[in-house]
Parts: sequence; C-alpha cells; structure tokens
Amino acid sequence: MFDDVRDLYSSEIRDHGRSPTHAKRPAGFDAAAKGDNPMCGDRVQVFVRRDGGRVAEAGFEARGCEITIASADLMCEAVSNQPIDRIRALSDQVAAMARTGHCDACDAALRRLHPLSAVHEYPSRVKCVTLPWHALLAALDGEKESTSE
Amino acid sequence: MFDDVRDLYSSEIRDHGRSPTHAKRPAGFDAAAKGDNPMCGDRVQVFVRRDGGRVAEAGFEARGCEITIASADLMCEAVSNQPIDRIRALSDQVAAMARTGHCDACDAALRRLHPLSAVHEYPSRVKCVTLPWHALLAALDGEKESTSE
Amino acid sequence: MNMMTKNLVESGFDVQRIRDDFPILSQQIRGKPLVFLDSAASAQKPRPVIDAMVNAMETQYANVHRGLHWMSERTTDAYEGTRDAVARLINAPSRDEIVFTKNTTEAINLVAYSYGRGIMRPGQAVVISEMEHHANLVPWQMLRDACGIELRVAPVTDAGELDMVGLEALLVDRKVGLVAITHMSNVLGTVVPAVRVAALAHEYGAKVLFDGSQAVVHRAVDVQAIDADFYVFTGHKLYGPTGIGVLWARRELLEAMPPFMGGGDMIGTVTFERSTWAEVPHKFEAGTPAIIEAIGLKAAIEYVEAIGFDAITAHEGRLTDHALARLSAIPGLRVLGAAQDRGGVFSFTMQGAHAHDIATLLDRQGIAVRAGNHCAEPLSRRLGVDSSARASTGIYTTEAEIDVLADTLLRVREFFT
Amino acid sequence: MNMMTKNLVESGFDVQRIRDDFPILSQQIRGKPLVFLDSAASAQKPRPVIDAMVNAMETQYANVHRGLHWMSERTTDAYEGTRDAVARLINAPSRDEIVFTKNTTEAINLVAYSYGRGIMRPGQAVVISEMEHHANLVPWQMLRDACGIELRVAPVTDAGELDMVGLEALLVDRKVGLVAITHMSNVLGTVVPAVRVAALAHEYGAKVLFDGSQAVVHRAVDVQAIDADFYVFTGHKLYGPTGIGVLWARRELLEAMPPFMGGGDMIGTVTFERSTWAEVPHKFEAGTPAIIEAIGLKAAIEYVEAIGFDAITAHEGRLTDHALARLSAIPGLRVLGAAQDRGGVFSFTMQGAHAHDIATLLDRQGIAVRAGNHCAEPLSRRLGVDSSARASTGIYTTEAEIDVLADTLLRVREFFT
Ligand SMILES: Cc1ncc(COP(=O)(O)O)c(C=O)c1O
Ligand SMILES: Cc1ncc(COP(=O)(O)O)c(C=O)c1O
Repeated sequence: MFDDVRDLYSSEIRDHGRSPTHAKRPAGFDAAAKGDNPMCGDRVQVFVRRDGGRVAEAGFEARGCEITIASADLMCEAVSNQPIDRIRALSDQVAAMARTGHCDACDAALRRLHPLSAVHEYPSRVKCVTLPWHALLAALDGEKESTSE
Repeated sequence: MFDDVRDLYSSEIRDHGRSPTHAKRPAGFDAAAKGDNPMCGDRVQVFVRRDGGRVAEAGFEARGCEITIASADLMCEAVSNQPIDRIRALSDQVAAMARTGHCDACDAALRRLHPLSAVHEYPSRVKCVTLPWHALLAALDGEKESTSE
Repeated sequence: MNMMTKNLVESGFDVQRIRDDFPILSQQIRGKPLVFLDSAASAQKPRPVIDAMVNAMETQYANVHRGLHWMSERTTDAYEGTRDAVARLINAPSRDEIVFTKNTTEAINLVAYSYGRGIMRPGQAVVISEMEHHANLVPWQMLRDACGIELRVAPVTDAGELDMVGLEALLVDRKVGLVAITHMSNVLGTVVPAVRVAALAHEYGAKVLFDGSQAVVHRAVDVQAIDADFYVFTGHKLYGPTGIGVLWARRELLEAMPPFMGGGDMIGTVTFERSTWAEVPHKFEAGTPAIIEAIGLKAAIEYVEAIGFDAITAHEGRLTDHALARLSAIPGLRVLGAAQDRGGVFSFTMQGAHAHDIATLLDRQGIAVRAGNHCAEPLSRRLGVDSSARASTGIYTTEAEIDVLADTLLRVREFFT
Repeated sequence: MNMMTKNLVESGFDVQRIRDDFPILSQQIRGKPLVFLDSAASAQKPRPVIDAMVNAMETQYANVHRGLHWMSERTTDAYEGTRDAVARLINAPSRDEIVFTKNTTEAINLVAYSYGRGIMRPGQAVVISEMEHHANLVPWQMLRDACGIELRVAPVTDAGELDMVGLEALLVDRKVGLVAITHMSNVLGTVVPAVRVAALAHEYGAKVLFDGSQAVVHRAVDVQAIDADFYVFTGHKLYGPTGIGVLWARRELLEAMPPFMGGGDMIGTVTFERSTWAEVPHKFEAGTPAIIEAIGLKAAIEYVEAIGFDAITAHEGRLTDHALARLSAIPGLRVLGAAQDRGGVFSFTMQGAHAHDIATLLDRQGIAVRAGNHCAEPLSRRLGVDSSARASTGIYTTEAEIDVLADTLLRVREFFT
C-alpha cells in the first residue's frame, strides 16, 4: 500500500529514525540549543562539544517524527570532527537538497545524508529535516533557541 | 430625460425644497436639536416653540438636498399647533410611508406629506425624509443631537 | 469510488446529494479519491456559496452603505441581509447585535481590546479553560500583560470535559469579569455545557463568551437559551468563505464598549478635534467590510439551514459512533478525550508512529488529516502528548470514508511496527 | 451601447478588450447601460480574479500553514504566492515584509496600535494632512486620546495640494514620530509628492506611512524609490476581492513592533504563562487568513501588471484631460482641487443642485457616482463644501462614458435651474 513513500521512508532513514545512535548528551558538551517547530510541536535539543574550530562531538534529544530524528542522527554523525565552517556549508547544502532533491557537489559527507533528499517531494516535511540543523547552528552561534517554520 | 424621477421630484417637493417657508428659527423657540446624516454630510437643526403639550411653531436650518429640505419644511408645516403625542404618531407614519410608499389611515395632515412617499423607490434617500423628524423628536425629548443612518 | 458510494444514503439525510454540491469532493489526490477529514481546520464550500460570490461579482457589486446608486443599494441590501441570516442562525435578539469581523480570532481580539481594555479594570480576571484554541488564549495573555488583568485557567478532566467544580473555584472571589470558553473543543470534540457555564458565570457576576468556531458547525446554537453575553464564530468552518467571522454580543455591552478600530463607516461626525461613533453594530466595522464574503456566508447559512441541524447532528452522531468504534479497535491507537457529549473531531496517537508520519502516509492515500497540536499547545501538554493526528468530519463525510481511514490506519500501524 | 463602443480602442490600450474581462460591465441598470464611475469606492472584478477564487474553492482548498496534506500544501503555496506578487507590485525588498490585513483600515489600525502604542511615546506626535480619508485619521485620534500622543494636521493649499512648507513647520521641533499621509487623495485625485514627503520626514527623524489605497491603482509604486517606511493598500480597489488588504513595512520596524492581535498562526510556542511570537510577517497574521481573497488578489495584481502601469497611467491621463475639459465647460459646476499631478477622481459641486439630487438623477440614467463627503469630512470642511458628487475612473472607463456623464450633467443642470 505504501510503496510510494518508500523513497522517504527508506531503510537508512527508518533505522536512524527508530534507533538513533546520537540521541544523548555528549560528555562535557560546551554548547546547546533548542529548535522548535511551533506548528507541529516538534522539538530538538542539540548539544556539542567543541575542540578549537571544530565540533568534536554532537548529540541530541528530541521529540518528533521519524524524519526529524533521522535527520538529527545523521547530522550528528556528519558533523563529528568537522571544522565549523564546513558544518555551516553542509547545513546550507542539506537545506538545498531537502528543497530540491538535488545534491550539488555531493562529497562523501553529503552522500551519507542523501537519503534525506527524498523529502523534497513532501514540502511540509522539509522543516523536519532542517530543524536539527537550525538548532545546531544556534548552538554554535551561542544562541539558546531557534525555530523552523 | 428625467421623466422617471418626476414622482420624487414632484412640483410640491421641488417648491418646498427650493423655497422653504419654515427655514428660520421661530421667535422665542424653547427647544432645538441637530440631526446629522454622517454618511453624506447632511445636517438639519430643528427649533420648536412649545405651548403646553403642543408644538406652537417649528422651524429649521439645514444644509442638505432638496428632499431633506422639502421634508423639513413640510414637517414644520404639519406639526404647527399639533399635540406632541400626535406628532410622535405622525413621525412613525411618515417613516412607514417613506419606506413602503403606502399611506395607512391617511388623514389630512398626512395627505399633505404624501408627496414624500415617492422616496420609497429610492432606498438610500429614505433617510433624507426621516432626518428632520429625528431631529424634531430629539428636540422634544430634550436631546441635542440625533443621527440618521 | 465504489467504497465511497456504498451506504451513503442514510435515513432522511442524503449524503450523496450533499456531496454533489461540493465540487472539490470529486477531486483525486495522486490518483486516489479525496477523503477530506480536515473540516475542523476549514470546511469545503458548496456550489451555492461559490455561486453567490460569483453572482455578486458578476452582476451586483459596489461598495456598501455610502452609495446612492443602484449597484451600491443592492450590494448593501445583500450585505446587510447576512446580518439577518446570522441573527436567525444563533437566535440573536436583534440583527443590530451582529458584528462582522475577519474571523473568530479578530472577534475575540475585538472583545479583548474593547471590552477587556475598555471596560474591565486592573485586578479583575478572565477565566479560560485548558482546552482553548490559541485564538481564545493569546488575546487574553496580551490583555493580562498590557493591563494587569489576571488570567485564570479552568481545568479539564482526564476525560476531556470541563471541570465544573474547578471552574466554580475560580469564580468564588468574584474578581472574574469574563469567562471565555470554547463551546466545542477543536481537539477533543467535547461539547461544553454552555447553559451551566453561563449560569455559573452569571452567579458570580461574570460575563461569558463562547468560542463557537466548532460548535456552530455541528449544533443548533441559541444564544438566548444559553444566556450567553458574547458568542463568536468564523465563516470558513461553516462551509462559507474565508475572510469573514462574527461577533454577537448583547446590545448593552456593544453600546458600552469603545470602538476597536477607527476608520470609515464606523464614525458619526469627524472633526480633527473629535469624532463621534456610529450606532451599533457599525461602530465596530471600520473600513470596507468583507462584502463578497458576507454574501457567501449568507448562502452558507441558508445551505446548512436547508439541511437542518437535526439532520446534521444525527448524521454526525452516527459518524461519531462509527469512528470511535473503528478507531478504538486499532491496537496501540489512543483517542484523546472521552467526553459524554462530543462531536465529529477525533484526535489520536499511535504507539510507535509519530503523528506527522501518520499524516504523510495517509496523505499518500488521498486522506487529509491534520497533525500537530492543533493550535492548542497547552492542551497537548495537559494530555501529555507532543502531538496528535486529527480526523474531523463535515456534513459531507461518509461512514465509508471513516472505514477508509480506519483500514488505512491499520496498514500504517503495520508499516511502523 | 453605440456611444459606449465608439472610440474605445486607444493606441496600445484596448479598453474594449479590458471591458470584456469585466462581466458586470455588460449589466443594464433600469434598461440603460451601466456607466460605473464609482471605482474609487470599490472597483469591479475581472474574470481572472473571479476564476482564481472559484478555482481555489472548487479544486484546491484547505486551511494553510498547518497541514501536511496535499490540499493544505497547495493552498499554502497559493496563499504565500500572493506575498511575492505584492512584493513585486510595490517593489518591496522582501516578501517577508508583506503583511495581509482585511483592508487598508485594518492596516493603519495595526500600525496605530502596534507602532503607535508599542513604540511611540507620550509627547511624540503624528502628522496627517487635511485631505485624509477617515481611515487615516480616526485611528490616530484614538491613539491620541488613549496615549497622549499629539495629532498634527498638515494643511493643503486651495489647489488641493499638500502644503510642503506647512508640513515642514510641523516637523521642526522633532517631536514627530510618524508622518501618515495619503499617496493619492480619494476626493481630489491629488497625487502627493511621496519622495519629497519621505525625505522631509526623515530629515526630522520621523517615519513615514503612505496610504496607497488610491495610488496603487493608478500608478506604479516603488516603496524603495519613495524611501517609505510603511505602505498600505486595500485589495478591493485594485480589482481584487473584498476582505484583503496589505501592510508593507521595513523589516526592522515589523520586528520591533509588538503583535496587534493574538491567536493561531502568529505564535511561536504557547504556555499559559507566556507565549513567543512567530517570525515576521506571521507575527501580524493571527487566525485563519483571507485565503481565497489572497488568491484573488494575486490574480488582480497579475491582471494589472499584464496591462502595465505605463498603459494604465497613460489611459488615465487621457481620461483626466477629457473629463476636466468636459466638466469645466458645464456652467455652475466646480471641480474640487486643481493639483498639477492628479489622477482619475473628480469631485464637483453644481450651483443650485445638491450632490444627492445629482447622484439620484444620474443613477436613473445608469450612471453610478458617489455623493457626500467621501469619508473625508474635514476636507469637505476645509474646501467649504457640505458635500460633493464624485466620479472616478478605472482601467475600464472610456472617454465615451465621460461624455455620457457630462451630457447628462448638462441635463441635470437644466432640471434643477
Ligand atoms: C485614500 C483612502 N484611504 C483609505 C481607504 C479605506 O480603504 P478600506 O475601506 O478598504 O479600508 C480608502 C477607501 O475607502 C481610500 O480611498
Ligand atoms: C475552537 C476554535 N477557536 C478558534 C479558532 C480560530 O478560528 P479562525 O482561525 O478562523 O480565527 C478555531 C479554528 O481554527 C477553533 O477551532
């Protein structure tokens, strides 16, 4: 019956959505921020431990749909040990990919996130993908909250 | 060209509208009130001299259209030397006549006012007929202002 | 479509005939028939509403109230005619007590500004309930924060009913100036015992406002029988256009309240020094009103009146019984609220599946439901859910559509477990 | 109809083709062709606007913003698309600066409540002009009376132009927080030199709001070129539906301003203790918006853009020259105002004939004009007239219609003298 949603609910996304590996606060985290999607009640809190200009480790706590959780989990995986500049660029690329379905200049890190691109067929779900990234950037910018609408 | 408005702009109305005989303050008036039609800028001020339970004399000052002036003039004529109760009834009858075109229980006083009944074909002009009466009743009730909308 | 057409003719209420009046219901979504179960958010529009609006724009349109010409006079008559229709719908004592607004939200804000700031005094309180839509919560918070008026919240029971004992406890100190309560919850479907609420409020000297946004769609409303002081609703949920809502209030309240917005049509005379206000209801209708929308609303009211609220309520009762039976048979599914008196609104959660994911899967089958907190975030918190999916019915909803929903939810459950 | 169809095709602007798009223009009034010269009060609606609204209601309708389903997503796209269209129309720097309201009146009240009460301080002043519509006067009076903010009135010259020297004199003490001026008078047709007004206001530290209700219909508007801070207009005069208006403001102003109305869609998170607000522009759009009307407004904007403002302004210029020539040739007729830069609005008085009586006689010939003070009572007083008749043009108005008006006015004059 649901064959046509298998693009979005792919096995990678379902695994990350149901059994995330980064759904915890990293020991000794030094920044955190919340992301809220007020229209639907989703909330993600992202925690990072920095190491100079890099994110050493990231984790999250969330209530939300499978897409949001999968996105948060894949994000934490992707940003570990990455320079903060690179993370900002990645955030833009993920947002673009979620909107368009295309993955421009798709390097290895982005390729891991590629299953999320299927969300571009579901316009009102795009925010589910971008919400964790908003929270991450807010944490890196020293803010406490962000929203995604 | 304007044959179809001759009912409203009858010779009686045109005479009273252009050359009113009561457009003045009666000597020794003892009550007055203004009537405003805010939507169009018309204003009638009515002055009465009372004599016991009667209106001895009524007059008016107005800026307004021919219908308003004619109605004010005919009103002043009709209420002179009339008991106030009778005037209240007359006011209701004029309002009904202006709305419906019919003159129920049409006695001599009302017959004089009958040319005004043509206004029922011109819904947005009905107020022009009733405005002076509102002002008159306001004056008799000791109020200073009334509006007609 | 077979599934959709079976069993549609119910006694005395021909749902297929009704469906034929709603052009949108024959749309397909991704090749599947539209199963529109989101009417509590906004209802679809029947042909007579669309036609009334088109007819106005094609044959009889001009600005209202100020014109001496044919088009304006006729348009004014049509616009003003809606006041009579609304007065009849809710049994208001007078058509002059009907104020047109943009929607329920503006109607409540009007009361919060005009009655709240204009008549109430610091130290007084407003009571709302735990199950209010944000429209009947945020304006009172803003009033509280601007004017030192306390905001009190009446509890709801676990069954999702208004806790009348809890409500009374908030009233006993007689500081409450206004009780503002939903007449029917947009999340739980709970119908609030309005007569009792009004009597209680009045006993302690408070006025009472009912948010009838949902109730007016599902029940015959009689503001005099309820003994309400204010009643508000919105056109677009009653099968009417967007852009038009209604505030009814007792005349003496409207007369005492200062105007909310200033502008054309709401004034008496204007000088730079001072303006005077027009008579009620015009005092509260500044500017060019939603003329075409009022004309559409009249058609909507006539449409539901022609069907009749007895038939509408009976149909909805059957649907509700059926929906509750089917939904509660789905393992892991929890329907929120269990009020004795409830209408066709069903919010639910499903173990192992988030409301968004449910909604997306249903959407792919042509089934439109809502997911989230339904503009009642504090209620979600009260019920201990982050978000829920909500199916809601309209006069055009069929039992077969409920079956499609339930059957599909069983598959959704398999998908997620 | 012969008279009406002659001379309609003007170079580069086929007025007959345009008229064919407006179904109402083929109506007869008491057996006479409708000559609609009341567009300044509200304009008629072209087929594409009607079709867009019908199409939305028949094929693609649900509430916006909150839905995860097809109908809601598509409706949200359509509704939000209007923000892009409006931003393009007035060359706003960002679509996020476009706030939808019910009409101009609500837009100005929003600014008066939210900027006036929220940002301005007692002791500051607001400047308006002598030729404001009540919509741009009464809200400021209410602000004055509620908050101790002074209201100053800039004079207009006998020619009906804004007196720039008089305006500057009101600004020199630098107490003025906001200059709120019409961009085009609905009585005199005067187009105000917006660039100069904005520069002057800014020189003395004031913000500037333009009431573009009339201007946006007749001129290409560029809020950045003007250097405006606020710009407002109303949909129904721009050939769009009733029930929808626009506030544009600079983003930093919108961000600083507190919300006006509270409710759904304008919040961030809500608890009983405290709510946070959504981002601009949603912060100012509480409740279900005028969805179908926004969709209609987009069609209206696309319609006038397809004709092009160069063509619209040129057509109007020809009509204005013709109308002024014909009207001023009528003995005893006085056209109010004589501004250098004026649009297609002609208010006039006639010796020996009251405006109402004129309007009634014209109406009997199928000619729709307005009579009264046109919601600008203080301006009437300034000009020393109790009331006037007003003829106003739209894109569908023809020179032949102006001739019908002038010819009939000659007969009206005979009738009354
Ligand atoms: C110059 C001007 N400002 C404001 C308005 C008010 O517009 P609305 O009634 O649509 O709010 C109008 C029209 O009535 C107008 O002409
Ligand atoms: C109970 C209730 N109150 C208020 C509202 C607000 O209605 P509107 O958005 O039309 O103002 C709604 C619907 O959204 C509702 O269901």
